[in-house]
Amino acid sequence: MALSVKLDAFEGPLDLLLHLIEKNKIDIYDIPIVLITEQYLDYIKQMETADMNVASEFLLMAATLLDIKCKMLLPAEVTEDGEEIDPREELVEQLLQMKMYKAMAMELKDMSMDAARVIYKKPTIPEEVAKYKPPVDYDTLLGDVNLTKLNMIFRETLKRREDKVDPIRSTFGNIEKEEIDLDAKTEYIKQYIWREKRVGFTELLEQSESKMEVIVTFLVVLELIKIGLIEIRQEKLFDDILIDAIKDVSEEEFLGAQIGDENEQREEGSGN
Amino acid sequence: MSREKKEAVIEAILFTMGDSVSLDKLADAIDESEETTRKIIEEYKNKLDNSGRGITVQELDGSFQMCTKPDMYEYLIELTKSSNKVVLSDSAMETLSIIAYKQPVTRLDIEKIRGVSSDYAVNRLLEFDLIKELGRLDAPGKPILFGTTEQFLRCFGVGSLEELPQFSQVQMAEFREQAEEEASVNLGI
Amino acid sequence: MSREKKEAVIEAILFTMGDSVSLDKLADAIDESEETTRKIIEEYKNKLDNSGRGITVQELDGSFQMCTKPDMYEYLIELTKSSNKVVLSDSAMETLSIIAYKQPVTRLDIEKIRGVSSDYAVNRLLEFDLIKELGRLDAPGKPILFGTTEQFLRCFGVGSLEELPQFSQVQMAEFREQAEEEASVNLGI
Repeated sequence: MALSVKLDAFEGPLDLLLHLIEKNKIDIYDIPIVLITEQYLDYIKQMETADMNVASEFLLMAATLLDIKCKMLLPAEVTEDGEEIDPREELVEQLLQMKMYKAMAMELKDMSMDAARVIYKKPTIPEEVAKYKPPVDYDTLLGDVNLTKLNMIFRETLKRREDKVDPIRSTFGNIEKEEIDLDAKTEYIKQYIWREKRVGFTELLEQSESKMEVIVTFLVVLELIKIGLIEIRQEKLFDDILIDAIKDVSEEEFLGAQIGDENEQREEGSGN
Repeated sequence: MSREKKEAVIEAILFTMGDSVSLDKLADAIDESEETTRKIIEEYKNKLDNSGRGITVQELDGSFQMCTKPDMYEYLIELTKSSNKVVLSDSAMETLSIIAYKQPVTRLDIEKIRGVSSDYAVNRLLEFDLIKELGRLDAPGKPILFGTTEQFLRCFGVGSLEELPQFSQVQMAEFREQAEEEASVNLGI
Repeated sequence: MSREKKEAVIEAILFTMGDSVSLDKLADAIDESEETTRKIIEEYKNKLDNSGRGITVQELDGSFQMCTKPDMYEYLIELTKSSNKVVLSDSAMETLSIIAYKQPVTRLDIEKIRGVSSDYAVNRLLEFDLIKELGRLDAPGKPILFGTTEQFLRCFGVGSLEELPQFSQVQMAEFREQAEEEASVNLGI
């Protein structure tokens, strides 16, 4: 069966599966697993993607389908209550959920179109009001803290500091922690890859002087894949992994990109 | 303060602030209980809605915000050029609907349903202030829990999450029926 | 468009813009002559003025702007007040206790005791006039020295700093012992 739709059109393996089911006009509850598996595998064969992340997701689904296919050939498993277990059950549940949220997404989209017809206004607070600073209400400000309590707070604060001084370990000599600056390392690796365009992973690792540095290098490479600056390939098993800078990323974007932004934001959010 | 004056104060505050104002603040301003304040607001909103006015009041999760009526849109759009239209990709919209209906959810929950990594969509939604972090789940890795924001309610024109269309068992059954009817080709397996 | 609708459109426009809108723009929007538009606006303004509403329309040199009525001022202020009902955070309170007992102190002194940066807390305390700058320490960087204010004494009902409850060397020694015991238990020694 020829399938001409491009893979890019699919968000992921479930999406593709739903498409096949809808295309064949099949009841989700009664998926002809053999046919669908064949079509699905056909699809994957056409995949011309070098992106291992994407490919692995589709392959995992293929494996699931084949697993179900096998189970259906064997005598049905039975639950404690003696009911037959349909091996498709879990997949059906997942597909239904996906279908349901797709439907909800359409509904939300409609709603957002209607809601966009309502217009709000920016605050127009009169200057006198905006500038007005009410007198501080010290009763509320200090709550129930009185002198005795203030003294207690002070003592507790001091005690906490004492607690932090570990009487045993504080007598040890200093142990220097090896510091590897993640940002500096990222900067270096980015520059290096940009300059060389293609770099072998081993080549990158050879520049590391400690185990920690190897780990950091590895993490940086993972992050760069995640934010879409590089892609990796391996010709065959045990070959060196080749790192390529993604072609359509500009120099500015490439060198300016930050990794780990998300984490920083999170930290800022939780501080006061 | 007369009842009329109270209504006037609420009107003035909602107009000035532009943004949503919580019920308790409004109640404080007119020195009334939240219950009475809510009644006054509802009455005021009714008046606006039933008398051919151009503005109305929208409830957003216990807060209130003044806005134009939807049928004013065509007259306004040219003048204001302001639009709160959300243009989201299908995958972001799917992710949003999962978060809206299943909140609080983790990234993993979303991924399990969609079958693909949804980091990009989640980040976009955070950027648009449609979702926010609600805290962390008490599980290994302490994953972040996400939920929808007030901006979400505004963008979809609902006053609270309860007003979202519900996905009923009936609908699920309909889905099934439809699918069965559609199954015109017997694939014989 | 009905007369009522025209008024509604003008209301919606003035509301959305917040700023002043020129007569010709308003006339354009409702597709009327400037003369008629002015009449509609005046009628609308009369309605607002004579019915105990919180907002009105003001003419500004041939433009019109929606605004709150002057007698709403005090209630708007009230709203800013209610948003200022703040309580000092625990960390600000800790910082205050350190400053009270160890003054004059620098930011660095406070940080050393608390083990965390205390800039935010210090700034809050300054803002509330509970602490003040006493001068600068004669040390590299000339760090500012902080101490408590008269307002601080007023708040805690004492006439001078000598009246603050003191604690003895004995107590300090006890703390140290406790800490040592706890630490050795933790290490299993």
